Amino acid sequence: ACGDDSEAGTSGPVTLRLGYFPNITHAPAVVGVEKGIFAEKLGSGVRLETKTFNAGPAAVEAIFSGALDATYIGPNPTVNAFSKSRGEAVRVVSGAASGGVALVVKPEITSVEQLRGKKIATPQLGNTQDVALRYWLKEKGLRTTKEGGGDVTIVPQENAQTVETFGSGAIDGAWVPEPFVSRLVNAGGRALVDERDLWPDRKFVITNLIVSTRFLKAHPDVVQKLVEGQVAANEYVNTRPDESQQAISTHIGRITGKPLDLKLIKQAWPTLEFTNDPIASSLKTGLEHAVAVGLTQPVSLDGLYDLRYLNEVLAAQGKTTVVQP
Amino acid sequence: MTATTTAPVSATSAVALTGVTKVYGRGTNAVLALDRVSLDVRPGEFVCLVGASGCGKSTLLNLVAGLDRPSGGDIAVADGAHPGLMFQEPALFPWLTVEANVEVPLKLRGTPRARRRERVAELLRTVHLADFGRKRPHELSGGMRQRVALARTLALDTPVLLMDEPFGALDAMTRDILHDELERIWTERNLTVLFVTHNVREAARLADRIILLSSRPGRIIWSTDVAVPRPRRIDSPEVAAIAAEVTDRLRAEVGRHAA
Amino acid sequence: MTATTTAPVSATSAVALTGVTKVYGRGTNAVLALDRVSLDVRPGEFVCLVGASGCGKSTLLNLVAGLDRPSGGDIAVADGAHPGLMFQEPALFPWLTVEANVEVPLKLRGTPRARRRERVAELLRTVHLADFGRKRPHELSGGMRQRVALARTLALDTPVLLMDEPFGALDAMTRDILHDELERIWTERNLTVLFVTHNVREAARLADRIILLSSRPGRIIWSTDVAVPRPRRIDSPEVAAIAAEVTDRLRAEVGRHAA
Amino acid sequence: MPRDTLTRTDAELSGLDALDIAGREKETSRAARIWAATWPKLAALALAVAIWQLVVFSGWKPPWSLPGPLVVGEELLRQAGSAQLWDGIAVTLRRAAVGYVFSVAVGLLVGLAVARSTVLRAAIGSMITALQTMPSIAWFPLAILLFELSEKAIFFVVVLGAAPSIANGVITGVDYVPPLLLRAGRNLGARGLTLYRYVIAPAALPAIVAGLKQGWAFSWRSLMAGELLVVGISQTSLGAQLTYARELADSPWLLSTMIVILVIGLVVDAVFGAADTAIRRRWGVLDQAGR
Amino acid sequence: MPRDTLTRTDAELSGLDALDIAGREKETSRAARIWAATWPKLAALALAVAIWQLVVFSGWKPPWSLPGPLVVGEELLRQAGSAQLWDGIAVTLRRAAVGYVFSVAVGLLVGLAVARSTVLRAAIGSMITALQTMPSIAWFPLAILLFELSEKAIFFVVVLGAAPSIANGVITGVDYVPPLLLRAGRNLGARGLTLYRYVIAPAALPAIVAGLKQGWAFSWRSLMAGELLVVGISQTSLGAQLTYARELADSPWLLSTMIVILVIGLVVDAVFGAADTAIRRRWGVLDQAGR
Ligand SMILES: Nc1ncnc2c1ncn2[C@@H]1O[C@H](COP(=O)(O)OP(=O)(O)OP(=O)(O)O)[C@@H](O)[C@H]1O
Ligand SMILES: Nc1ncnc2c1ncn2[C@@H]1O[C@H](COP(=O)(O)OP(=O)(O)OP(=O)(O)O)[C@@H](O)[C@H]1O
Ligand SMILES: [Mg+2]
Ligand SMILES: [Mg+2]
Repeated sequence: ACGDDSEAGTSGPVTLRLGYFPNITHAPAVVGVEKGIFAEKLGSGVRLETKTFNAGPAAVEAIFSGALDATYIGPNPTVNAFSKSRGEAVRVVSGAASGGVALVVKPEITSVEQLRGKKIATPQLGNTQDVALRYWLKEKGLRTTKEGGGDVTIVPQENAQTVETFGSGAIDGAWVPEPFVSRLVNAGGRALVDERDLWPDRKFVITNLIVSTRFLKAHPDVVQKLVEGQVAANEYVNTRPDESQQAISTHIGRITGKPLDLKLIKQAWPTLEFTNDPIASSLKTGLEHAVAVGLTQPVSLDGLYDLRYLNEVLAAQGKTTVVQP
Repeated sequence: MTATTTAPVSATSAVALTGVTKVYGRGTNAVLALDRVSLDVRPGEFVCLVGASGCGKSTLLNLVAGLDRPSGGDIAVADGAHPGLMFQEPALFPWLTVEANVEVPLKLRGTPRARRRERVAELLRTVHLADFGRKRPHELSGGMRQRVALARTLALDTPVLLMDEPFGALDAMTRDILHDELERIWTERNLTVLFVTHNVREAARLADRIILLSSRPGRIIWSTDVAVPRPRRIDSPEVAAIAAEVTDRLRAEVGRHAA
Repeated sequence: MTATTTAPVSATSAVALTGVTKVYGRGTNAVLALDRVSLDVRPGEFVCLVGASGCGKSTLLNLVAGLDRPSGGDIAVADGAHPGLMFQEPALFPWLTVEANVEVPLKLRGTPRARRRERVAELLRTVHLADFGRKRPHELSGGMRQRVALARTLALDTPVLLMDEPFGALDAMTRDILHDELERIWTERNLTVLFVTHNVREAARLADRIILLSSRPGRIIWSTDVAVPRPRRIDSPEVAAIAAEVTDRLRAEVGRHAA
Repeated sequence: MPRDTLTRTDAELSGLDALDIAGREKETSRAARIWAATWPKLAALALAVAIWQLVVFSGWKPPWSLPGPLVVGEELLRQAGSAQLWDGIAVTLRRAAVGYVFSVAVGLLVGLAVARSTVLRAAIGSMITALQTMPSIAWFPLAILLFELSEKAIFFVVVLGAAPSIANGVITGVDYVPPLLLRAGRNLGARGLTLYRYVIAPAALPAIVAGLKQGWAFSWRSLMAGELLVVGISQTSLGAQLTYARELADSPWLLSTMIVILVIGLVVDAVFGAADTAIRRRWGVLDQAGR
Repeated sequence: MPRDTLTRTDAELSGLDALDIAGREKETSRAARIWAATWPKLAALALAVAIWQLVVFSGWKPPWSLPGPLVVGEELLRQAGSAQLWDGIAVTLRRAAVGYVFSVAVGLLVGLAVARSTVLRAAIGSMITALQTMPSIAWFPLAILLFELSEKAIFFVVVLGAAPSIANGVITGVDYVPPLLLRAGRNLGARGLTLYRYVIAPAALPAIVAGLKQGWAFSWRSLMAGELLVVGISQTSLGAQLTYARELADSPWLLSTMIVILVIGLVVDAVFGAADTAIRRRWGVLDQAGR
């Protein structure tokens, strides 16, 4: 593509502060940064500053306070950021990843019925995985309550802790995203449900790219280039998995101090699909499910998606465009 | 301190108390420590206060020093005379060496360092503790601590000196020597001294005037001028005679209470 | 305490010191406070220690009380006699009322509550502080605190009493009264008393024997038996004569050092 | 030269009048004292709220990121009307109380043991501060290993947070007991435990109370973190609410929860303050600082 | 009845001999002192490692959940060989130092101001403990709001954690200054600031040092949490390493990081311990506790 196109009409260089998590579900972001794909697409007129987070809240706080312009983030914080700012603060401009979530249980549990009376962990009360688990149990006729009562006890806890509690036998299973699925499997767990099987086309959003409305208004051109970068990164990830996996391992190693086990990445890789489609429908359905299990009030997601730039980029490259809801 | 005005009531007094009353505590627990005490001390006068234990002598000195406020009455100290008080306890700063303790008032007055050193050494010699400058208070004997406190008070260099049983923990000989020293300093610097003691001979040895306080409430019940010419000796018959008179008065007073 | 054996050196002593040496500090800072002090105190004897300020009197009492270890020599106290020490400072517990302070040794001995009350009241009467039982130490005058400390030490009820200037902060009259009380208790309970004082008349008034310590290092340099029959009066000529002799000796000793 | 030292003016008070004055002084000052203790608090509160409102009005940050006092106040009222807040407070306070009591017991014991024994002090004395600096999350895995997902895991974290701080207070207190009082106690017949009971403990009390106060802060903070260990076992604790508020990016909720925590902190401080004042009155060191 | 009170046995020491003894005592005791201070630590360490190893051998928990001392030791050695650990320590220690110095300044100032002024004490005195109990994560949104994602945000969290604790130490210290010493100071001519400089500050020093120690623990814990606010690429702070070790469920890494934190805590405690010993020696309250 075009390397250096100095922007006409922009006064001085623009800084884009982009956030992401050093995590396998953020693979396009990690690979894009590691391989310089974003820098290349953004060109010399834009200075890229990357920030890493290890959980959604800080990223949302950073967006709210103006310390961050765009970030890769999960569906849950996306909805929170959108609804708490009454639809003002953020827009989804692209998808990034789908899938990579499963219910892992102790090997002796082989059927839904056996979950009765067991303790299952989710990452956080009311988040996508939590809702998915509750809704699924409900469909299977098992009762749960917000307080952890009912037929199955749901224990919301940090994913890191889930590994500990599963290892020590304090819980019987967990509905978690990668790489924790693989980690629990390696710790002797069995994937009872692959969440993809519950969705149409086996697709549901796990990571998407949001930008702050302010930045979007001020620098639509930069957002356009960012989306170009995202599309290119996805392209890279999908076409060169081995190099991507290596890049992810190294990059995470640089941030966290320890390279992520390459075997683990390879193990998790097939459960994930890297797509530019934010799969808006899955977000909506998830929200409906949350309402159905009584975890939230209905909120309007009108205006959350602004996929113009994505569709322009896709169209320019002759790829199929996505549905703007 | 608000009740302490710096203008003297009469131009001839260094310290003037007018109807000074002091009540400690409140309500039913209140203790009347001093009751309408009036007292004029001339500049350069050496006044000794005697009285039974707990009659309010320390209270009086604290009030004159401005460390406490009287509940009633008025205290006036001559212009610019911040009275120096030597407490009944040594009240040394445990974190400072003996030297540094004595140096504190000099530092607070902004005396230059070299002069300070000199003065500290001189004062420690005066109290016969020249070798103990580097020790800390907890390494001293009771009497040594009292002498350090004396040196520290003398370092204040004030025209009005309030002393609360300054020689109570000293043996007779050391005491005699310090009597001489104190008298010398008093004459040289023309000090006004208000001196509390339990030793009536000491009072007779040092005082121009001896004042007797009654017990609870403390009131001035008797006073006498000591007309014995100086230099005096503590074992001279004149001093003994005065002491005997004071003792009799004191005995009568304490006896009245014990009855 | 390891050097304090409970078996007396000779069956006739209540307290026996043999070549007791005490060094404070280390290396070049070391102070030789006591140098080879040997002393036998008979059961029921009243011994007064006099000496210049800082000569090691308090050190000696502390050693006998077992609160410090001698650097050399041996201390023996008669069977079962845990000596009670009245410190030079009042050393009252600031968090306790006067009553409670006096009660501490009784509680520690397991005296029943009713008996304790009685005894505390009695002791406070002895020191003329019956009305001050509910006060806290900081609400008392210096002399009153000293009397509380006296009451507390008496509450210990030990056969051996060590007293470090117990009446130093008291007026002459109160002191006289307490001399009588102490003598009474001493006779009644057949106590052995080791008594430090700066007041040579007090020593002559109370003692069976007066011992003079030299200054740094503390050594026993002279001792005299007081043969004046009891009851004695502090202003009697016999007492005065003894006092004069002790004063002369003391003066010679302090003079030797000052020279 | 005889001088008249016994003059008295008529205007003087008699002794009894003086006692009266003392009594009256007290009465007039009671209302004044309460007012003197209250107005600065109100002023500080008013000032804080005013500044906050001004910053919000200035539009410096968007309202969803920094909500104004009114919005937060409404949220607080709404919360106060719902059972959830009160349940949360009840759960958390119960845990705090149990955890703290346990920490106090452990802290006092360890503190006394270390202060008393030279060997123990050399062995683990310096470990106490080191343990204090260990963040709560580091203990989570161990807590889970030992206690799985029970409330005990929370207590474990709380005790590891608070006990060292309390022990340190005890050690400081014991170390600074005036030697004269120790000697007095020993001479009066106190030995070993009785020496601790009659002399060392009361003499060290001010430092111990200071340590207990710091220990409360540690235990509370550890609890807020530790409550995430066992979420949703039946009730929603204050610590969980704080985290949820943050995860939901719900600033008014977060701020109102912070206010609740501050208020609890104020109440607890009042308790410690009362203890401290009582000690200072006993010791006769009250009312000196202002002068 | 004359008695011979002047007998001396030949076996007695002369005064000079006694001084000699004092000197010799010192020399023999230096090595002994070091040994006396060291062996309990070694014993405690050995005991801890032994128990740990025993638990691991017992097979109570799987090795990935509770690794043995050998595994952790190897990990620690590996870490010590890599630059990352040292970089992390350097980054974190630099932040800790800056944040702590700042906290000390703020804490001392606030503490002195509150201790000194009755109005300020009434206004914000009780707020100090309340602030102390506020968990670090509650401040994160405000920190990001005020300082975005800069190191200043970390310092903000650290200062809010540590300063109240230090201020509380100062207030306790000032409150318990013996009134007699205050009066002595005032009588010697100390007023206002000089009274603080010459009397109150040194008299309050033990409590202030105790507060500084607690403040260090608070600042360090806040830092460990706050370091997650700003994760820099290339240097990984200790706080981040702790969290990542936990997130990666890497028990040996977690345990070795904990050991590093403990060792840093021990070193810091040694510094405070030295300060404390110096003060106690000066005050003459040393060496009494053991007795
Ligand atoms: N801070 C205080 N609070 C309450 N009462 C006090 C306080 N200070 C002194 N008193 C009381 O005031 C009275 C006089 O005390 P003061 O110390 O002046 O006596 P004194 O003449 O110095 O006695 P002494 O010769 O024993 O030192 C005593 O009854 C004492 O109890
Ligand atoms: N803890 C200590 N550390 C170092 N030196 C000490 C200590 N206690 C006392 N000394 C020294 O020992 C000597 C004797 O002290 P001691 O207190 O026994 O004297 P004293 O005879 O009681 O004097 P006074 O009559 O003044 O009370 C003094 O020179 C003193 O400096
Ligand atoms: Mg007095
Ligand atoms: Mg002495």
